[in-house]
Amino acid sequence: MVNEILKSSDEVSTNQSQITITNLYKTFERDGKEKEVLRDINLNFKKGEFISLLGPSGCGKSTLLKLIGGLITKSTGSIQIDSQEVKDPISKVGFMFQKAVLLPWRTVEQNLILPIELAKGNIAEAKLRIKDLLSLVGLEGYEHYYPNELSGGMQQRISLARTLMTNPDILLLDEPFGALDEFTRENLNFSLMDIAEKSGKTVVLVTHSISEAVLMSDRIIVMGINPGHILEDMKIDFQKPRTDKIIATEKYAQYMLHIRDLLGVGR
Amino acid sequence: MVNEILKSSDEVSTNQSQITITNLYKTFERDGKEKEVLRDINLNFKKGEFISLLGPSGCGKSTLLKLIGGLITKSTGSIQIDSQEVKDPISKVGFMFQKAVLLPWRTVEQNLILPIELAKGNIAEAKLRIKDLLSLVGLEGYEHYYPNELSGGMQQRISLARTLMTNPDILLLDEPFGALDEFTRENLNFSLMDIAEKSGKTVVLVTHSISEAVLMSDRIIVMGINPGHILEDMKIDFQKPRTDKIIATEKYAQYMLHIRDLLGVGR
Amino acid sequence: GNSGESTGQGSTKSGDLTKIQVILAAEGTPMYYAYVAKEKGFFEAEGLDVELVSGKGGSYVVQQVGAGTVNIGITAVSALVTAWDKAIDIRSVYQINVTNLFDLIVTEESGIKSVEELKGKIVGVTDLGGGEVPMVKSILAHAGLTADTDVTLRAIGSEAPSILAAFEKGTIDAYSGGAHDLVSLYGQDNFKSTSLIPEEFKTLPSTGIIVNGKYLDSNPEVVTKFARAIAKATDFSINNYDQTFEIMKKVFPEQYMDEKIANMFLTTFIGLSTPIEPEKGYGYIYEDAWQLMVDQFKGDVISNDINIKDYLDSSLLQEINNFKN
Amino acid sequence: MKAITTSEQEIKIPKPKIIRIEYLLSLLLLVFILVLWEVLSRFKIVHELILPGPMVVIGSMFELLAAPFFYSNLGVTLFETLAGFALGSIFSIVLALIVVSVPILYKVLNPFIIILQAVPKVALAPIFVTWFGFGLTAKIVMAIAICFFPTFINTVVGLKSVDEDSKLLFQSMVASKKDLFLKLSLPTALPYIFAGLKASLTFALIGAIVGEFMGADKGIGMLINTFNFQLEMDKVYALIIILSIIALLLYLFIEWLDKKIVFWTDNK
Amino acid sequence: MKAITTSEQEIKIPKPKIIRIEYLLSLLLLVFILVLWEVLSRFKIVHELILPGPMVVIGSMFELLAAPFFYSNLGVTLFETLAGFALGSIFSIVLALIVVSVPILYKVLNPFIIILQAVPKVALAPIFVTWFGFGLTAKIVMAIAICFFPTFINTVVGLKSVDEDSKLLFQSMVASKKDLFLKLSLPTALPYIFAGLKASLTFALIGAIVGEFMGADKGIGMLINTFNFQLEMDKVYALIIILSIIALLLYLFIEWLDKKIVFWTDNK
Ligand SMILES: Nc1ncnc2c1ncn2[C@@H]1O[C@H](COP(=O)(O)OP(=O)(O)OP(=O)(O)O)[C@@H](O)[C@H]1O
Ligand SMILES: Nc1ncnc2c1ncn2[C@@H]1O[C@H](COP(=O)(O)OP(=O)(O)OP(=O)(O)O)[C@@H](O)[C@H]1O
Ligand SMILES: [Mg+2]
Ligand SMILES: [Mg+2]
Repeated sequence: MVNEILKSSDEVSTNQSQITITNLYKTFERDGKEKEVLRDINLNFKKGEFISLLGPSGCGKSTLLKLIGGLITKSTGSIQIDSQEVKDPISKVGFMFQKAVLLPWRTVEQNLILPIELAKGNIAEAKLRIKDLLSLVGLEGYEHYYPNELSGGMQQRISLARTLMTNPDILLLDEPFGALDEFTRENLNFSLMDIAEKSGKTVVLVTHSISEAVLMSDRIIVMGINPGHILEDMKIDFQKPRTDKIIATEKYAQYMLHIRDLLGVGR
Repeated sequence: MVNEILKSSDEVSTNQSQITITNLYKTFERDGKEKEVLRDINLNFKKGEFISLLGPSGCGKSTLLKLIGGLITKSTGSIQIDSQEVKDPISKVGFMFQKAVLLPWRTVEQNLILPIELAKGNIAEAKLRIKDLLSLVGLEGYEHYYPNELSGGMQQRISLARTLMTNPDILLLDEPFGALDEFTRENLNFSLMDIAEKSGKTVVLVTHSISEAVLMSDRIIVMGINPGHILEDMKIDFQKPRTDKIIATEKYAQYMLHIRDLLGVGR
Repeated sequence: GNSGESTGQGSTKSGDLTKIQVILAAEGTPMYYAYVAKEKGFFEAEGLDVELVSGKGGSYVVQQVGAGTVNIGITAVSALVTAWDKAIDIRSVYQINVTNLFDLIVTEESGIKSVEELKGKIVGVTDLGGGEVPMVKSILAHAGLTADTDVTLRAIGSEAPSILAAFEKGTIDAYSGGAHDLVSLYGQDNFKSTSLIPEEFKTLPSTGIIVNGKYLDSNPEVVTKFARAIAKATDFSINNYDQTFEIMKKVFPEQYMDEKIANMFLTTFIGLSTPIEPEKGYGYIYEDAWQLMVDQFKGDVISNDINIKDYLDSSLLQEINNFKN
Repeated sequence: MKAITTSEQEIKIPKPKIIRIEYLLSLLLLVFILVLWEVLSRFKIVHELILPGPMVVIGSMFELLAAPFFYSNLGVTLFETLAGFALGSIFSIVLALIVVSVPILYKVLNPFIIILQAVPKVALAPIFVTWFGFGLTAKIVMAIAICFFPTFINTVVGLKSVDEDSKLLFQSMVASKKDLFLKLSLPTALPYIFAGLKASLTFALIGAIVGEFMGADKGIGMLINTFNFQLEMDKVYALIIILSIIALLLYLFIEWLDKKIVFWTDNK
Repeated sequence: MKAITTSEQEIKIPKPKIIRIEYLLSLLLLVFILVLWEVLSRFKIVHELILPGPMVVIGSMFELLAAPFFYSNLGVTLFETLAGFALGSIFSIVLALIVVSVPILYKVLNPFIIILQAVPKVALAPIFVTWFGFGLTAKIVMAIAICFFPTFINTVVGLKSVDEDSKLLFQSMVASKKDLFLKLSLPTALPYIFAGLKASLTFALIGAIVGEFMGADKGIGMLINTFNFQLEMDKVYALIIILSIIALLLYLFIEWLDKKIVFWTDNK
């Protein structure tokens, strides 16, 4: 069913680079002082890849994601999506934030329609897809609820569904389930993995959780702080579809300990 | 140093039961309807044990903790601490919440003094211990800061130090670091483990994180919902002091998968 | 009250009527003649469509007429003196009340019979900046007393309950204010007062029709017509009390809810506007009394020399009184 | 519509304790006050000119309510209040919109706003009467002046309180400036605007009354003045009670409207 | 003390752009308004009895500021305002404390509070003058009446806004009722109380002025009335400007006090 709603624009996921970041620097000005937040970032994300950005608070993960999404402007360097330099937000990129930010005065349905309205798209046609999207995130029948009638986890599911409404090729997710408790979060993570895998979307996920990153990603970009830079670009090599059985593997433990070591967690 | 500040009241941690819960039931009334929240809880916690309560949201973990702390009254059954039935909060129990709840109009020092003030204790003497407690939680020199000048993690450390001010035998911790990011949380967890181990305090910790519970606890009480009940009382058998090297062990993976299975997490 | 819209009959032929706005210092009974003139159609008969607007106090009327936003007003004339002092060209063409609108009273039980006896006493006034203060000072001076040293002036407002309360509490021994304010006191069964005002102060001008100077020079006939209607209405009311009562009751139901009080008010104000010397006609301007008033204000409120001849205009009076036949 | 019905249902189920004891006690207190008041006045402990008894006042209230002139005067006061409120609210909201969307304007006007806000508006009553005469205009202007700022300030704050995340979301969905305003900023500001309107409406009534005190041909304020002047204190008290009831009704009305329109803040 | 110095330092470092363009534009606008006003009055487009020119008004302002009688009147108005404010604030805070700590009292009084709050206090001015006479008392009572509710309501809300977690914490630390109140509820309510006081102070000034309008032998309101009567409009305008400056100063003072006392809400 996923494949019907979220058709991949290319038939096969090719191996070429979809997001290319070269010599990227980002500096913020505050109180007249310059602060370097990202230094010399070089990355290539392939179509269909599931990438996690992992690093301590303040290392610039959100900043990097916003740069890729065209929400803020870079200082120097280049960011290209499908060989086009990113200047402004583009519609083939979908963004999702830590908070669900649903509009409280709109029903679930009206919230889902919002991106179509803003893009002056075909609303009637979009409405037809709502039912399928809601069942995809496990909330069929909630069309006419208001956000404050839903739990935090349900709100995040709606937020995910809204991101999928425009069927973007690339999903940029900034700690999308960070505000939820661990059990709810893991369930949503598995839904997300399903959707990404089956529709062949490229996913860049910012997370604080090492186990989450290892469980879900094809690649993990481990970042350091002051200024934000890349510590290691790790390939996570498990077969798909993933199950939590990999927790019991030697490889999993090695990945975990290696990243903990890189980030200086535990003892 | 820990031993000097937080002297254990008994010299050796005995093996007898310190907290005894028998046939405990708890019902809340709301809108005229009775709602059973805890059903037939039976538990024995030994002095010096580190226990985690793990379970889905709403299963009554906080309710159970508040019952033990004497903050709310039970419906039927018995809760005894050191063979005394619990009726009101007692001073040998220290409580710590998810939020730091520091008083914003008091400096760190004044916040730490608060429990002594409220208990009409010797303030001058208490002040002498502040420096050591602050260095125990890694915040020496912050006596005269106000809470809003500290980060969330630092505030939680102060909250922990405050709980330790009265040197309670029993620590009841309700998701004490739940609001923090994972890296900060793990570091605080290790500090907490240190303190608990070295001072021989009994710790009851409510948490949502399976890995955290396995890493830290001597025992995990896995709870189910509707109404809250005990699914399993697990002994976690690693040597102390713990390090994160246990992540790489077969036993760790088995514990993880077993609890995930019990709670129905993942797939 | 219903000042503006109560005359339905005027609207049909308002095309040939001259529209004017007239501002009144008080509303209802104290200026009954204006409403009677309107209700009886006297304005219309003169070819005027008059809109009556009313406000609280003479200074607003003087202000508006002086500034030329409204050209004709009816007001207590004491407020005029300050305008004349500033050489603002407002002229008085018709003196309505010929007896003094101010009074100085004590309670009957106080036993005080003359102004001289007020030495060491407290006299209440509406407010210290008010128009009656120079009058009171002048009356006191006439009796050889000096305000502030021999007699204390205390502001207590013009509201009858406050005046009554002040007398009861002994806050004041005497009160000086507009007859307008005092009427409701007279109506109190358990309040008997004595007036101390000397004879020579009784002809002081109180209320008049005032006109913006420029307007008067260019539209004397409109002013004449208006004043004639007022004179006619005053005459009508003096002779037809019951009809006047009914007219006023229709226009100001709220002031006529209690008919006893209303009767007392209407009688008082009709009395106050009845000429002392009917042979001189309506609106007769007693220049000597005006001069006396200006002299009283001298030094206290006014600083410049005022030639009252510049501001008093009796030339229209003959035409104004030309309505009986 | 769901949210509203849910919350309405919640309101419809009060605790079924037949009649609540507090209400009984409140009623008792009311009765006690009335009796004390009646005794004070009946035994002339307080002069009837200072405080007429409650029976007399209630009698006058019905007498007034039966008189046709009362309604024409009430109409005038309500008209002044509502016209002042409507104009003041429209001005303030429109000006706030302009000022927020042109940042430089906001910065330039800000000192003036701070100063004008501090002006005690009632002190302007004499000036307004001078400028606008004794008709309705002066009272409406007074009402506008007195109720302009609460709504203006609240609208500005509301429009500026749109959170960064929502703005980023709209930006990421390539929203036009117009959509950002209509679909995000304005609805976000609505609860603030309503809070301002709530304060304004009562202020507008006060403005109209103060204006009428300064002199008027019609209106409840004029009636209070007239009856005070005629020493009919019972009617003065009756009018003040009626005025308070009107103020209460206006407030309840706008609160009801608030709940209906800004329904999503119900459950907060 | 640390928090205060930090935030003060932050305030002390404005952007070093020599003089900011907005201020210049604000000044320009002010000059433009003054020139327009002067032209309107100089060329008699508006009569000086309605609106005297700014030069004349500023002249009168200094004339007033040089006159000793001005200060005695200013003193009276300030005394009425501050006495009314102080008494009203003390009453309202004490009553709020009592009402919150005796829940049944709160429930019984609540209907009365809602109704009394709706009463347009300025309509009471004539009654207060009757009750309390023409002296200071009536104005102080007026100020009390008008500034009672903002502080009362805010104190109640503030005392009730103590969060459940903090209460649990105090409970778990075996706190006495007195400590719970003094060390938790009261400080938690302080920011709310101050917000109420801020609104009150301006209201108290309005109450005093309205009271003086109804008649007074001293005070700025009386001066306005007197000069208005004497057709000295320049002085009326000058007084209103002075009054506005006083209102602004009072507001800034209480805001400063707020920042000093409730320092911990600074960084919010
Ligand atoms: N608009 C801004 N102006 C100035 N500095 C900024 C701005 N946005 C972010 N920064 C700074 O850039 C750094 C990186 O911020 P960023 O939000 O990207 O971190 P992060 O890795 O997402 O952290 P977290 O895990 O806490 O979300 C921080 O030091 C932050 O203070
Ligand atoms: N004071 C109360 N009145 C009524 N019901 C309550 C009350 N406190 C808790 N409950 C109910 O009791 C149940 C258990 O609540 P509790 O807070 O103990 O759960 P929890 O396991 O701590 O959940 P979480 O992980 O979300 O903190 C919930 O259904 C809750 O709604
Ligand atoms: Mg971030
Ligand atoms: Mg809980």
